[in-house]
Amino acid sequence: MEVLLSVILGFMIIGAIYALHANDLLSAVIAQGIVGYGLVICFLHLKAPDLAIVQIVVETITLIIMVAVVLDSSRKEIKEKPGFKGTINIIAGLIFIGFLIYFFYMAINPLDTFGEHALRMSETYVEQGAQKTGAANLVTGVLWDFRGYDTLGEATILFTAALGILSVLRLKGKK
Amino acid sequence: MSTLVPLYVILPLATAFLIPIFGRLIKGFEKALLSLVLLFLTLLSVYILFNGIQEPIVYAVGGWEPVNDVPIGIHLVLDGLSVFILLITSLIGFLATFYAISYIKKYTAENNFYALLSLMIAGMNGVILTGDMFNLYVFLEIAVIASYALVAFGTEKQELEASFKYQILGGVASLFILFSIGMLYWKTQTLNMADISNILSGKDQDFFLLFTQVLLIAGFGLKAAMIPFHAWLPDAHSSAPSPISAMLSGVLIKAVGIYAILRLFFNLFMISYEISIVITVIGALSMVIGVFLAIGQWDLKRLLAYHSISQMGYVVIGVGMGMIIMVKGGNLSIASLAIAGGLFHLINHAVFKGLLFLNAGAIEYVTGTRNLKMLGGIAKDLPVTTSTSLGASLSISGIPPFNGFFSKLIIIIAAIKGQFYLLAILAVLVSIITLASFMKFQRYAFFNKKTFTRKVKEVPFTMCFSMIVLVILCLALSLLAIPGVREVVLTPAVDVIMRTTEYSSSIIGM
Amino acid sequence: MIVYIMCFLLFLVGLYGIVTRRNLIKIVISFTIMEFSVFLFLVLIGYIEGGEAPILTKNLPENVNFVDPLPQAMVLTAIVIGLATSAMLLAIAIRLYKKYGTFDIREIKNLKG
Amino acid sequence: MEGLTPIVKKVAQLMSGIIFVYGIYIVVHGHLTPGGAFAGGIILAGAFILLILAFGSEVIRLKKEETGSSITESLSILLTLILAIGGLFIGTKVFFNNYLPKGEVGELISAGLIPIYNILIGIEVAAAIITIFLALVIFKEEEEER
Repeated sequence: MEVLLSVILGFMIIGAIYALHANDLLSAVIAQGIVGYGLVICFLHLKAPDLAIVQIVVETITLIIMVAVVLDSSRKEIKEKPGFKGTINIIAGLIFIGFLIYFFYMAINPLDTFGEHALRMSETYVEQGAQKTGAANLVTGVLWDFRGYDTLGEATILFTAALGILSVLRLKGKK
Repeated sequence: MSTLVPLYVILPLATAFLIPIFGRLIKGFEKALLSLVLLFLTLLSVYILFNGIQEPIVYAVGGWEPVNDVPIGIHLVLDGLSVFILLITSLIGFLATFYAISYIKKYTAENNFYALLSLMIAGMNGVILTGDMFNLYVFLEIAVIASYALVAFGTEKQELEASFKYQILGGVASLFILFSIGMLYWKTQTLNMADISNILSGKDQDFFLLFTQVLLIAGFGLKAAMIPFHAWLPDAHSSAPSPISAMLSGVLIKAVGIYAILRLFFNLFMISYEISIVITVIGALSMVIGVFLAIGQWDLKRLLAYHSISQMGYVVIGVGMGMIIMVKGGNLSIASLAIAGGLFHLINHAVFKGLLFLNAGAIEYVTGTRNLKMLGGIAKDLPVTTSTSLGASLSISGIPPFNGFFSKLIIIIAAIKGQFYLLAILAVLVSIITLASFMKFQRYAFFNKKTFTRKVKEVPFTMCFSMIVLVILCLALSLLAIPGVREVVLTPAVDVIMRTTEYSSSIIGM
Repeated sequence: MIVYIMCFLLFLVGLYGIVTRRNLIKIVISFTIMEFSVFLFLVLIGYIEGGEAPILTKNLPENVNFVDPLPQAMVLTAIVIGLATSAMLLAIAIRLYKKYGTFDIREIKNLKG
Repeated sequence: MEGLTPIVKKVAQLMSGIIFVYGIYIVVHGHLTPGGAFAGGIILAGAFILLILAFGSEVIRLKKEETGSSITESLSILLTLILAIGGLFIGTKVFFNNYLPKGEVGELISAGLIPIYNILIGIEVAAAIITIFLALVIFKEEEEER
C-alpha cells in the first residue's frame, strides 16, 4: 500500500513542479488538476470515500473558476531569463528543502509508522459512534454530532467567503 | 453562569446571519443590532470579571461526557485569561461599530460591512473560548477570512493588492498551524488541549516537540505580526477602513496571535528554555525594529501600523521574561510582575492604538487625505479629534498621567529586577523614540502653521462619542496599576499563566 | 515513512512556488498545492492497515477494525475551507487583473508608484 | 452573457436534471452512505452552474438570482443555528445537542437531527457556491460594459 501511494505522490509532485514552471497559464491550471485528482485516488486508497467525493467536486468547481479567470486574461506568463542569479536561487532553495526534510525525518522518526495508528479519542467514535449518534456513516456522525460545533463554524466560513466575494467584487467601493 | 459561555459565539453569529435578510428591509437595522449585541457582551464580560473567576468554567458542547476519562466532544473553556481578552474584543468591537455608523456612509454596501464585522468578532470569540485544537483552527479561519474581505472593502488598487498579500501570508500561516495540529494528533491521538498537555507533560523535550513548536511559533507569530513575519501588517492596516484597522491592530493580532501563543506555550506545552529565549528575542526585535521602521513614515496609518509592531514587542518581552524566570526557577514574584506588566500593556495598547486609528479615520473623513505633509493647522476646527489624539499620543509614548506609562514602568521594573538590563535599556530607548515620532505626528497633523486648504468642520456625533469614551478609558485604565484594582482584573489572568500545565489537569477533572 | 516525507516534499514544493513565482495565478496554484499536501498528511496519519472505511454497511464481518474517522472529519472541513480561500484569492486576482492589466507582481509593484 | 450552441444547451438541459437528483440523493443519504451536506451541496451548485454556462442570461436576471441565493443561504444557516440553539432548551440543555430520537441505525429516518442538519447545510452550501459563481459572472459582465 505504501509503495502504491508513493507512486501516486510521485506523479503529484511532478505535476506540481510542472504547474509552477509551465509557461502557459492554462496548462499550469490543468497541471494543478493532476495534483487535485491524484489526491482523490489517494483518498480512495486510504479508505476515505467521503473525502474522495468532496475532493472531486471541489476540485471541479475550483478548476471551472480558475479556467474562467485564465481564459479572460493574456495567458502568457512573463518569463524572466534564468541568469546566474536564478541558478543561485534554485541551489539555495534545494539546500533549504534538504535541511527541512532532514529535520522533518528526525522529528517523525520516533512516532508510530504508517498503518499502525492507535486510537484514543476516536476509540468511542468507532465503538459507540453508531449507537450514540444513530448514524451509519461514522464520519457524518463525528461531523454532525460529536463535533457539530466545528461544522457550524465550517458552514459559517462558506457564508463569510460568499459575503466577502460579494463585497470585493462590487463595482463602486466608495461613494 | 456556564450556560452563558456559548453566547459569546452564538450572538455575533446570529447577527451575521440576520443582517442579509432584514438589512434590506429595515433601514439601520444592522447598525443597531450589532451595537446592542456587542454592548451586551461587554457588560457580560465586565460582570463575569468582577464576579471573580477562580476555577475555569468548562462547557461541553453537545453534552458529551468524557468516556473512561478521555474527553470526546469539544469543550469551551472560560477562565481568567479568556475573560480578560473577551472584554477587550467586545469593548473595542462595540466602540468601532458605533464609530462606523457615520464613518461607513462613505462606502457602499453597508450591510456586508456589518455582517463581516460581526463574523470577525464571532471568529475571535470562538478562538478565545475554545479548548480544542482543530476548533481553534476553524474559528481562526472565520476571523481571518472576514478580515481579508474587510481589508479589501474599499476595492481601490492599493487595498486589493494589500489584501491579496495578507491572504497569501495568512493562508500559509494557517497551513503551518494545521500541519502542527496533524503532528500533535499523530503523537497524542487527541485534539482536546487539556488532554494533549496531560500526555505531553510526561515526555521530555525531544526533537518532535521542537519541530512542532517552531511550526506553531511561525504560524501564530505571523498572525501576531512579530518581526520576521510582519510584512503584511503595514499594507493591510493602512488600506483597511479606519474602524477595521482599529479592530485589526487593537484586537485581531492580540486575540488570534498573542493569546494563542500564551495559551499554547504556557498551558499546553511544558515551558522550555529554548522556546522562552526565542519568544523574548522575537519580542525585543519587534520592539526595536518596529519603531525604527515607523520613524520615516509620512502616511499616518502606516506610521501607526509600524508602531503596533513595536508596542506588541513590549507585550511579548514582558511575557517572555516571565517565562525565562519560571523556567530557570527564579523568584516567582518577579515573573508574575513581568507577566502582569505584559498583560496590562496588552489592554492599554488595545485602547490607545484603537483610539489613534479612529483619530486617523476622523482626519481622513474630514480632510480626505492621510499624508502628514499635506495636513496641518486643523487643531482649531477639530477640537474633539485634536484633544483625543493628543491624549492617545501621550499615553502611547508613556507620559505619567496616562495608562501607557504605568504598564511600561511595570515591564521595565520587572526587567531590572530580573537582571535583564539590556531589555530594560531597549524598552526605555524605544519609548523615547515613540515619543519623538508621535510629537512629529501631532505637530504635522494638527498644530503646523500652514493651514489646510479648505474649511473643515468637526466629525459627526457617533465618531466623537467613541473617541471620547476611549480617551476616558486611557485615563481610567491607569488605575489598574494600583494593587487594589489589579487584584480583580489582572491577577486571575496572570494566575492562569503562572499555573502552566497543571492548569489542564484541573480542566480534565471537570 | 517514505510517504510522509514525499507528502512533506509536496508541501515544500508549494512553499517554493509561493516564494519564487511572480504570477498571481501561479501563487494561487502553489497555495492550493500546499493545502492538498496538508490534507493528505492528515489522512495518512489516520490510516490503519487492514482497516475498513468507517461506514456501517449491512454485510460487515464481525470483528472488523475501522480506519480512524476523526482525521477524515477534520480534512472534510479543511477541504471546504480551502475552497473558500481559493475562491476569495481568485476573486481578488480577477479584480487586480482588471485594474492593473497584468497578473505579474513586479509590474503591479512599479505601476503602484 | 450569451449562451452556447443549441447542442450544448440540449445536453446541459438533460444533464443538469440528473446531476440535481444525484445531489439531492447525496445530501439526504448523508448519514447512511458516504457524502453528506458538503458533497451534495456542491453537486447541486454544479447542476445550476452548468445551466448558467450553457444558457447564459442578461445581467438583470443574474442579479435577481444572486440576491435570491444570498437570502436562501442566510435563511438556511440561520435555521441551522436556531436548531442548534434549540438544544439549549430541550434535552440535556446544552448547545448543539441531538435531541430527536435516534431511531434504528440503518434506516433513512435514523440519526435524530443529523439528516435535518444535512439538508439545511446542503442548501446553504449550494446557495453559497451559486452566489460566488454569480458574483464572478456579474462582475465580468459589468466590467465588459464599462
